[in-house]
Amino acid sequence: MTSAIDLDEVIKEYVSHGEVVQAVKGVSLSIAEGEFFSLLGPSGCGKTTTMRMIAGFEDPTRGKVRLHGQDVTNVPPNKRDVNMVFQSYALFPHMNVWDNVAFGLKQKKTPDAEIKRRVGEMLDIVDLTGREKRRPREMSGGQQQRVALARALVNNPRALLLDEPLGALDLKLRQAMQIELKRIQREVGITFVYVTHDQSEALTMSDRIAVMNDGLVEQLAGPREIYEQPASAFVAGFIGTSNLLAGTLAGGVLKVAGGRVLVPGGQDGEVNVTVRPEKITIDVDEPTQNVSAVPGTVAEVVYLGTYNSYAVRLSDGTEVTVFQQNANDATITAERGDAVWLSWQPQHSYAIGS
Amino acid sequence: MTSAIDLDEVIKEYVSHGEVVQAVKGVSLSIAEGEFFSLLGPSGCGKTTTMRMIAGFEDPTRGKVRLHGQDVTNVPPNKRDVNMVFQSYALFPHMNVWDNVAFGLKQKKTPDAEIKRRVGEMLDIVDLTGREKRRPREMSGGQQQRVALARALVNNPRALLLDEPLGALDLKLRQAMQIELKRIQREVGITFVYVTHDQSEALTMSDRIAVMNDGLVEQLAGPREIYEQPASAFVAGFIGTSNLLAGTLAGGVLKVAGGRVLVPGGQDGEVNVTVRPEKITIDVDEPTQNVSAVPGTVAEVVYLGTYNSYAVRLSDGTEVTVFQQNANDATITAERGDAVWLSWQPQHSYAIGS
Amino acid sequence: MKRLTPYLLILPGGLWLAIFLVVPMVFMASVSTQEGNVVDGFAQTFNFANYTNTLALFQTQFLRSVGYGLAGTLIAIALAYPIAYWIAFRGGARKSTYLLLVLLPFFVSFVLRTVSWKFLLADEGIVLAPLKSLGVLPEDFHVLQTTVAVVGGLVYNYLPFMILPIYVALERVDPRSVEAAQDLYATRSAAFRKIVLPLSLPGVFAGVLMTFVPMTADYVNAGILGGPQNTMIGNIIQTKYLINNDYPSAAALSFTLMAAMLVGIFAYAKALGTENVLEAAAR
Amino acid sequence: MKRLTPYLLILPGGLWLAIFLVVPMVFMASVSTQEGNVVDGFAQTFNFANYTNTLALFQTQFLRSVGYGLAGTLIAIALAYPIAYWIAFRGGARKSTYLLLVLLPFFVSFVLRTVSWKFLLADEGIVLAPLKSLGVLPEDFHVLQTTVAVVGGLVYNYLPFMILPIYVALERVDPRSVEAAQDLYATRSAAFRKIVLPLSLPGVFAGVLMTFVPMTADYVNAGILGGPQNTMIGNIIQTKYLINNDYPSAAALSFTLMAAMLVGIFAYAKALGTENVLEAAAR
Repeated sequence: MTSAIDLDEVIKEYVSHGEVVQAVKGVSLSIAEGEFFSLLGPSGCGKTTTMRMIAGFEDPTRGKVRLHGQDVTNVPPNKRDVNMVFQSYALFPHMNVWDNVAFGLKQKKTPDAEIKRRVGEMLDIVDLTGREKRRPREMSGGQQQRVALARALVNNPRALLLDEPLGALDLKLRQAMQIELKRIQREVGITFVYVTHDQSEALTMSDRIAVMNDGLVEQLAGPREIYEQPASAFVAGFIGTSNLLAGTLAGGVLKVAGGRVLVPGGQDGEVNVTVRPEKITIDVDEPTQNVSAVPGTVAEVVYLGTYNSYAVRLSDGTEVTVFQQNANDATITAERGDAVWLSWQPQHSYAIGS
Repeated sequence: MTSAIDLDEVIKEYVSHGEVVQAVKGVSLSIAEGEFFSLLGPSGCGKTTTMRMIAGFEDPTRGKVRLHGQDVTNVPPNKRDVNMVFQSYALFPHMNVWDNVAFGLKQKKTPDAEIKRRVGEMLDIVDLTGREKRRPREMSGGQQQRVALARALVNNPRALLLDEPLGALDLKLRQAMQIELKRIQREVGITFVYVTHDQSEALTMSDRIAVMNDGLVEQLAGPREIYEQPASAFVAGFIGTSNLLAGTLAGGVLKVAGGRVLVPGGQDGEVNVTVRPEKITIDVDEPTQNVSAVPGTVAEVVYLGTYNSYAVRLSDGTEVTVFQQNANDATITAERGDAVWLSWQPQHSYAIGS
Repeated sequence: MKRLTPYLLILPGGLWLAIFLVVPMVFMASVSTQEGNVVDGFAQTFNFANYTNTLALFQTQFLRSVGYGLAGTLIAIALAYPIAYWIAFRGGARKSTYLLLVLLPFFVSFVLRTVSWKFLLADEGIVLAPLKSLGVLPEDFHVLQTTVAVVGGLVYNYLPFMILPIYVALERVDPRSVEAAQDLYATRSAAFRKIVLPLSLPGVFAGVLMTFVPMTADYVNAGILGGPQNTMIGNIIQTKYLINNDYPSAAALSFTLMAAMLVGIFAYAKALGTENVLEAAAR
Repeated sequence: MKRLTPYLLILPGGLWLAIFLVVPMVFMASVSTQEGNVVDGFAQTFNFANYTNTLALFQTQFLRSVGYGLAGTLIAIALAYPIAYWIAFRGGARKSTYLLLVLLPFFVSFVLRTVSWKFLLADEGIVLAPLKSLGVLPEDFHVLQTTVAVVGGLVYNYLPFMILPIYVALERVDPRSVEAAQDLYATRSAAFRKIVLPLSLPGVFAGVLMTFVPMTADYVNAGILGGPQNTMIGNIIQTKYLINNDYPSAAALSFTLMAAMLVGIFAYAKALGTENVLEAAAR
């Protein structure tokens, strides 16, 4: 089976103030049919440029773009069987909802009866039936978002490209739309390529994630692997909260601030070890088991509803964050100023290059 | 000791299209000296209008505003010893950073030497030393935010009003600025009144929170009480994720979908019972202890890095969300389609009026 | 006091209109039905024949003016649109510099520019004389005193008032909505026809409002660049006012012209929605 | 090809300027140093005395024009600013309607409006005659043929070009920055002086650009509303061109005026930053 989208060593250069700038420095990807694939990274990392090359709005300086095995590198966007949902929706302000959604079908000279049926069905799916005559500016952000989605999906594209489609919505709505998007993707079974800078959005929805930084893919894997086994300090820091402990590893053990960190399989020498805040247990007594254990002082306890966040200062000044689920009334096990021991299982320490 | 800010049955009416609209329907508050106080609610709930009455930009239709015991209801904003940080910063675009920050002191005819000293110190606190000559439009969102903060704080106001000051920043920056704001508040010891629609922001930073809805305060309490003991279905739904189970309570027990929910001290009759997702334990076997226990089927498992979110469908169709901290590799205790039992301690069920 | 506020708010605007619009128009309407001459004075006789007579007499010039105005407006659109489009979509960071370049010539006084063109294009002038002596053009070829010269002059002089509003409207078209159309299978030309053109129409309309009326009422271009065959109604009015002192006829003509224009503007604005047009005109 | 692109991009703009700005100016400069008369023809003799002679002869009118232009511009600012301010900050949802009301009178042709005022304000006209017969005004009181009438006419005719850019600049001032100033202990007047005024200056500047040049070069107002004591340089130029056929003198005068204006504009734009001014002018 051929994959839906292939990028083959794609490079994009711009000339800016007389200097050549590489926005994308050589990206190769294969996105499978029906996959929910995310391009995740900070602004300026090249993720949007990469997506725009898939859509056809940018021509790669070098490299090839293939859709279902067919080279489309020089095919204009209107001849590519993919559709895009734009960041600010880019709805047509002078057309009502119906005409916005019907636009693509009309351009493809679809028979009127079929346009009527498919637009009607699509508006039903995105729950906008009865609002066909509204203009975009008369609608809320969430409704506009759904129009944008319907306008792209109604064409039955072989892949849907989404450029931070939820960025303009507020938190509650964003969460609701995440679930909605995932549901629609499952229903229509279309390949989704999703560009976002929001790591929780990417983790929630994606089958696979490509974490991009500075024009390159730093890691390409499933959400769990990206989170639990970050390939670089950049990925560890960008995805969620991560604690970084630095030191010299000898015999699989790192001596830190009066404690020990076990790093099974780690190469001896200077290392950075990451551990996630939710893996750490906080206790007054020194743990006796064979775990990583470091003493420190609680600098701050923040109540966050679902969990508490502790900032624990080690004797060398490092601050370690610990999350503790608020599972019952008596969860706060330490107060500000308490001397505590932090411990975690050996397999949760990850050594990454410094 | 008098409180810093008192609102006494404050009402604000507007005339809109010939009809009188009440934006604030009678709010009474006392904010203590040095407190970090949040006004939290959805857009249109009256929180910004309330703050604008404290600042003096709106005159209350009825009621009194007191600052440090002194009635300022009819005092114009330039005569009130409070300063405001605006949502979009409202920096003066034609002035550089230094002149923006020095504006208030100059208006108060502070001696030049003192202006120089205080502005310098303030820019140091917000980490903008060396950027005095920049114009606002040449700075990033986070930097503009810090200029806005410095411009207000440099005047040593007796209270600082903040109107969704972090709304325009992206997630990582917002989290960093939350910590920063809290630190600055502790350092300067000034009363902060913080308007936000972001519940996690309010929980993280506030000493007390007033949850507003439709022009009224629904609940006024500390973060923990707001979260753990919501006074209404609105508060429960607005703050975090909440599961709602409806039924008839008899003898402190609610029969739901083949299970039981213990509601200690609940009034018999029709009730809505809330329980937070992080309080629920998920297990294959029926719990034997004296806890609330309901059977269901796992409809979805979402991996979210720090925790997993389960959607469990009960036999009556209700969907219950369960959060489970991702404390070790083997946390996912159930897969999609598994029949499971949900259980939680009796004290985590809250009956609220339907 | 509070009850009076709405009326007080209307007062300045009302006074403004009264002084600057209603008074001159009422006065002109009154003069237009008077009879008499400048020596014996004029008297109000409600002589509506002034209208029918002058209209019958100067029908040709009236229609010619409207025709020139229409032609000038259409040509101005045809010229202004591509210029505005290029600056708005291809101008990049230099947009405002390009706009300055385009508008620069128009800071120079109207009449001076027009007169200098008259000399440049004179039958034996610097442009035509060499071409004629080289035999490229026939000896009797001329540019001045033709319809082409007058309409050309109108277009030249009012072009910036067409470019500016169209530019403003185009500049506000989100380039992403054009991309969205292309993404939805529209060719470049279809994307222009379906998205850019309709969104820029308010700017075109505003430009028409700002050029059609002054073009139709213009007399400078016909006076300088045109000949006896190109006299416009503005020239007639001016002559009647300033040379013949036939105030009633001049007023009748002016009033007819003005009324026709105002009715046209109002109908036009109504048809398009005032808001749209003004929004485009004002920004 | 790619290397040529920048030059190709400059080409249309360059041609535009060449045809519409450089050619007329060069031609005018050339004519301005010729000698001769309309019967025997003109010849280029680099007679720069045309400049010194005409300037010496019409120094009064030259200075008067600049004076009238300055006075008219300043009065226009004084009138336009409060109007624009009111619409921008107090206009609410009706902003564009108010703007329409303000601009409406100006859709009526320039000359027609001016002429109707001439009649209204005539010494024995509809306004002054009753006041004189009632003894409110002395018999020899007159409005026409005075500096007041000419400058008033200039202001009246060019006011919308001052209102529009100031309105646009004011409309873009964030009302919250005014609130922020008040929150920072500024009184209403201080907030206006420190925030609104500086932010609206680009609009005022754009308005000055759009009114000062045409006011100074104007001849219609002085011709209709003024007397022999109010002749402006525009009237002299027009007479020399169209009646005396003294092209070299007219060209010398025009060129001097135009050059002075252009130098003024460039110096002005440079001092302010072109971007600011154009941004204000264009939006």
